[in-house]
Amino acid sequence: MSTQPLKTMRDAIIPAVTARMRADSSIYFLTADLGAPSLDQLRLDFPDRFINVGIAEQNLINVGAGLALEGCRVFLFGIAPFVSMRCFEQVRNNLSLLSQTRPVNVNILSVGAGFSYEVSGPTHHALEDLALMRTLPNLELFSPSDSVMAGAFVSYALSHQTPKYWRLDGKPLPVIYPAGHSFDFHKGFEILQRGDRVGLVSTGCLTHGALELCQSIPEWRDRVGLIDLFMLQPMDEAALQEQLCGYTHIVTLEEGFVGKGGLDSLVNRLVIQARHTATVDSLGIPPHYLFEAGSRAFLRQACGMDPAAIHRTVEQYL
Amino acid sequence: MSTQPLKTMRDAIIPAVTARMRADSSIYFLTADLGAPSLDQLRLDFPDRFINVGIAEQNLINVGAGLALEGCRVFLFGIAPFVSMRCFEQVRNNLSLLSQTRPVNVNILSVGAGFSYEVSGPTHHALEDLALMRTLPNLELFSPSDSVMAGAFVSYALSHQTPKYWRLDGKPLPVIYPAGHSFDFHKGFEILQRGDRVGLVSTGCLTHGALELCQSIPEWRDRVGLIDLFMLQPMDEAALQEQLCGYTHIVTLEEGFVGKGGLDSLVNRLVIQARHTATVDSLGIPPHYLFEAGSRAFLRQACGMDPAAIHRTVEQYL
Amino acid sequence: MVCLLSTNMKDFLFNSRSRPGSVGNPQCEEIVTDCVLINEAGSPAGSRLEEKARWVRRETLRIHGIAPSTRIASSLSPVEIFTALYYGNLLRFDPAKPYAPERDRLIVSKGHGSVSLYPILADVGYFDKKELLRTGTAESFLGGIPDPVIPGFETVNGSLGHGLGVACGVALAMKRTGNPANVLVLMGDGELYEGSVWEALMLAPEHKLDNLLLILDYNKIAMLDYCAKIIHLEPLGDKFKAFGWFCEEVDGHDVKAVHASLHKLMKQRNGSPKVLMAHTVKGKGVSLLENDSLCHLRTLSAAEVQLAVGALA
Amino acid sequence: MVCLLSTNMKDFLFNSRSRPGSVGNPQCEEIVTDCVLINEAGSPAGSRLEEKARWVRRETLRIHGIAPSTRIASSLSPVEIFTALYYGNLLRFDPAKPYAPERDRLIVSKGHGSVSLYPILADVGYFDKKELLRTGTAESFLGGIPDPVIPGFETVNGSLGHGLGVACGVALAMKRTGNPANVLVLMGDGELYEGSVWEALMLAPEHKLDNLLLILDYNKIAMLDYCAKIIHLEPLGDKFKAFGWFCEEVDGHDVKAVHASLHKLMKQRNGSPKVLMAHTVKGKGVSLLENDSLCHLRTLSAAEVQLAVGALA
Ligand SMILES: Cc1ncc(C[n+]2csc(CCOP(=O)(O)OP(=O)(O)O)c2C)c(N)n1
Ligand SMILES: Cc1ncc(C[n+]2csc(CCOP(=O)(O)OP(=O)(O)O)c2C)c(N)n1
Ligand SMILES: [Mg+2]
Ligand SMILES: [Mg+2]
Repeated sequence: MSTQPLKTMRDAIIPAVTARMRADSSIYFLTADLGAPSLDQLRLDFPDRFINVGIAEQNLINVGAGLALEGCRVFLFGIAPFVSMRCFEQVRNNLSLLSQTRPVNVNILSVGAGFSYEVSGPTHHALEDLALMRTLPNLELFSPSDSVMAGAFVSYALSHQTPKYWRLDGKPLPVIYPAGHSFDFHKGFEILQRGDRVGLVSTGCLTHGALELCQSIPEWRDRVGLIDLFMLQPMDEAALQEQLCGYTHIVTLEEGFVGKGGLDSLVNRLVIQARHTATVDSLGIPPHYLFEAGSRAFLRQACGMDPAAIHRTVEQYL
Repeated sequence: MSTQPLKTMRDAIIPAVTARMRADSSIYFLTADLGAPSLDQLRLDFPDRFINVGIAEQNLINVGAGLALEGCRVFLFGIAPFVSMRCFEQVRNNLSLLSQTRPVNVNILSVGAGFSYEVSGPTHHALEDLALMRTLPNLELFSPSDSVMAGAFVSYALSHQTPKYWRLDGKPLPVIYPAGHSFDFHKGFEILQRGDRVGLVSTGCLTHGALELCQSIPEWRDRVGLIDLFMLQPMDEAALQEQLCGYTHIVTLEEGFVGKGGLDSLVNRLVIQARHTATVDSLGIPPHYLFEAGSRAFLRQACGMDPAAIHRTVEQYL
Repeated sequence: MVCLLSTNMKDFLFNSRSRPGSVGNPQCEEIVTDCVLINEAGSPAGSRLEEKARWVRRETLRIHGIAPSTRIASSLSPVEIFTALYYGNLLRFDPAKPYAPERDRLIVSKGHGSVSLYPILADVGYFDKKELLRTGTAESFLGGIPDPVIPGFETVNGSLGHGLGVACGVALAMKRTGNPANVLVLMGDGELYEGSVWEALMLAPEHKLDNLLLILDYNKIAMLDYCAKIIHLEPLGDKFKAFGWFCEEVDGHDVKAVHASLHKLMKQRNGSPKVLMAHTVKGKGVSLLENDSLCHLRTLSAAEVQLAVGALA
Repeated sequence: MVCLLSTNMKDFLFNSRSRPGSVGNPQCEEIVTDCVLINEAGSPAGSRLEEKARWVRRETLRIHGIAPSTRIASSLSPVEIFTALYYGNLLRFDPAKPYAPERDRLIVSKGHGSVSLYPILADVGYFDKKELLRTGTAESFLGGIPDPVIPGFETVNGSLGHGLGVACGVALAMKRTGNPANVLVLMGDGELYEGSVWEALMLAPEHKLDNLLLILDYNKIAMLDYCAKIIHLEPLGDKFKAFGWFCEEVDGHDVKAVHASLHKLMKQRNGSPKVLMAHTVKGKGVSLLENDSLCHLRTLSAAEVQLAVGALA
């Protein structure tokens, strides 16, 4: 995997959106003053439908909602903590709530999941967005693990008239899925490895580390499963529950606060609803901000969610 | 209980704050244009330390944070959905995060928990705030069930230099606790009835309905317990866990979205961490907004969380 | 079951809307049913509009009598604005096609203070007048604060400071598709305290949204006090101008003047978004409410409603 | 363990701060260590300040060489402002007592663009200059964006649009207690797009916060483009005036002029909050950065840093 070229999720998404904009004049791309090299072509080609609303996340959402009410399909581009938290009530009222009465196809491309912006300090860490967006009815919450999946979601997004939050990693990552892979966005997860004892449930970039462990430790084969959960809402809960029930030990992995409504809460609930008696260990970020300006690996280690910690957690059940 | 005079939580809090302001010039009271009859005296007596910042929830938090940095102890008054969601990133950065490095005693008096503003429509329903505030490290999350408890928290709040979110019901309610009752805000819960089979864990105004059921159904005695959880963060998790482990069936009650990071997620996590095998039923609001302008009882019924629904849920385990 | 209720509403909203004149409920008898939409060409006589405004005020008071949770003072100040728009041949609308592309979009950002639109919407045919009698009950889609489940309302209301930004998006889309219709926003003066409003005020001139008209219900009072006792808004015209808006003022209760200003501004397309500062009185027409700094929160008793209705005529 | 790390920082912050002049690291040798705080009475010679500004610029570039994630262009535009404040006998501060009640509070709202403050804070004694060499590493409290774990910084930075509101609270408290110190805020021009800023701009004049001075680093560029290509800010002076602020402009790279303006405005107490629009150039002093609309995101290579440092002298 490490020999593949690395790619950011946005660099898969933006060219796909640009291509669709050529054929479809109803597609708009708005940014709150965030750029990307792959955005240059789009800006150039569609000066009328590329709009920089300024550093104004609240208005980014509101203008996007207004465009959507006129039948436009809208992409909003911004930095994760700001497009999730600075404008939360706008997302709630003018996307999630409004879409219960009128179609609203607005896609928040939220760049910088977890510690993506590792050296910018705690204001730039996005540790709450999974939990926040999960509170919003009618909103689809997408948390891809690689650029192939992120790019594939463009088509789905354009044809589903719903508000969506795309939790995108900010860093270039290897790909997990082959080009052209067909994802089931209704089901919402992929099984990357099957096992009969410990089930890892991961979302976003952490799937890479988990997969590497699974592939490199022969003893894990057939014993440790890995589920890449990319739709946190909606998804096929029954199907996921069935998978979870195949394990006696479950370990959740998320680059977000742990025990606070994110992936782990989702899994806990499914386990409890199924009256399943598996243990559930939740790896994630303890409730504390990190001021340290270290690398992402350093920050993860500080939180007890580095590969060694995952390894330790799994091994105790083998 | 129904013969007692009803009282709102704010009408217990505001006079207590007013009294403390007389002796302590470091106490400020700010509002985002929300009033209350009990506020009139305070406004009159302390024109210098009562400040209406206008309909500007973001600035309400920021100004409060600034005052706190100068050693002031600050109360902020506003409508629940707006002081939790409109200014979420301000609460996050300038209270929760800032307080990790400097003392910040700011108290958000958030009026209108759940369906308190029942006829004002979904923009006024506060169904997310428990989940949102739980994502914030260093912040204390207080969710009282009656005005005695709410009033008692004033003293605690003034002496603890932390940011705090007070989730206050908007409606006059009977009292549960005798005047002068001493609450353990570090422990964070009260046991209102003991039982050996079904444990109700409730927060806020729903404790009233649960208590009424407990007191009026003789068969529930000694079988159904009721825990009034008023500190959702921080609290004595081990003590709560111990209580939970005393039941084979647990039922959580909250006027907030269910399965989305609120009270139920907290309880699920404790149950799973304890490897306890109790069933957990979560009553709350399904993920959908309500446009209906009915009474609170009507809205609760529509959500399957009226007394009859609680009764049904408990009875299946007796 | 929650789901079902809302689905019912949607059914109602999209399919089963009744036409005006189809009402025979005796309790409705005093509601003017002879409403004829003023014909396209002519400008309405001022006296006709004044009469309409009086009627709207009366019906609004009656609805408040039925649903005391409605914000009566806030709803009385924009009566002449709504009247001029709906009865003055200004606003293009078609109750049979509430989302017709050629309609003018009216976004009611001060949702809490627009109950006076209920009788108008019923009168011009968006829904059955019987519905008014159920305002604020569980069976009705007419809540204390209007939402887009009500035919004729475009957006989610209730939280202040959202309407103008959403309207910017709507106006932008219409500019791009060459749709000549107007986008109007009704906003409260206290709402100007919200920073989100200023983000939208900055954006609109940059994109030359001259199809956008902001109508300010400048009644000088927010919720807890006079605006001037909270934070002075003046010199407000200078603020709008410095932000690049074309700004005009009008006596918001002189329905003829309001009509003339709206008529002129809706037509005006010279590259700038437009704001009409309509000087109004909160609680207009009800002496119990006018000039009371706390009128926002006042609920009139049945007897007071009766009295107020009598005093109008 | 997370907890421990931060506790360590706090320990450092509150207890173990080292004094200026205690540095002997050879890699630091070019850092001017003969800094003498200008004495209370005298006004500093302009040439002295210019020299200091050049030094700050050089050290800032060097730090950028060590920590390429720092925002160099943003940090170069306010160099003269920081220089005048810290070396021009304007700002009252005491590195030994970072929270002394009598200090002037400087709130750096454009946190991302204030790395140029690091060498100054070290130089005047807030922390050991050795620390500068570890900027942006896990062991250091000097991050890519400063936070209040750094001695000398007051608030959480990194998210735009927060500083002025917090400063209003600080200024308000100081008014009430009769504390005569100043509250200063450094803000970016692109930051003005945030609605939260306008909420604070409205509040300050109402409470006559004439102890509050907003310094605008008016470098005409935000992140992705020139402000004038995003949303025009002009006529910006009119905006401030319409909001009730006393407004003055200055060439933000003429350190003598900046000093004079700051000196005057910090003293001025006539009931109005004050704003100094400092016209600056983003990336000032580095030709690779100046006039590049995307300079915000540019990282200079080691060679480019070398070149730029050379070109300064
Ligand atoms: C975001 C938000 N904050 C607070 C409120 C509570 N609130 C409802 S109406 C009102 C006063 C509105 O004043 P103004 O905008 O002047 O409207 P008016 O009723 O005077 O027309 C307030 C504070 C709200 N609805 N939304
Ligand atoms: C709330 C928020 N939104 C977006 C960003 C990302 N961001 C960081 S700096 C910047 C541009 C700032 O421009 P300006 O205020 O003019 O500062 P300058 O660097 O030019 O001094 C942006 C958009 C942020 N830090 N905070
Ligand atoms: Mg008003
Ligand atoms: Mg700038």
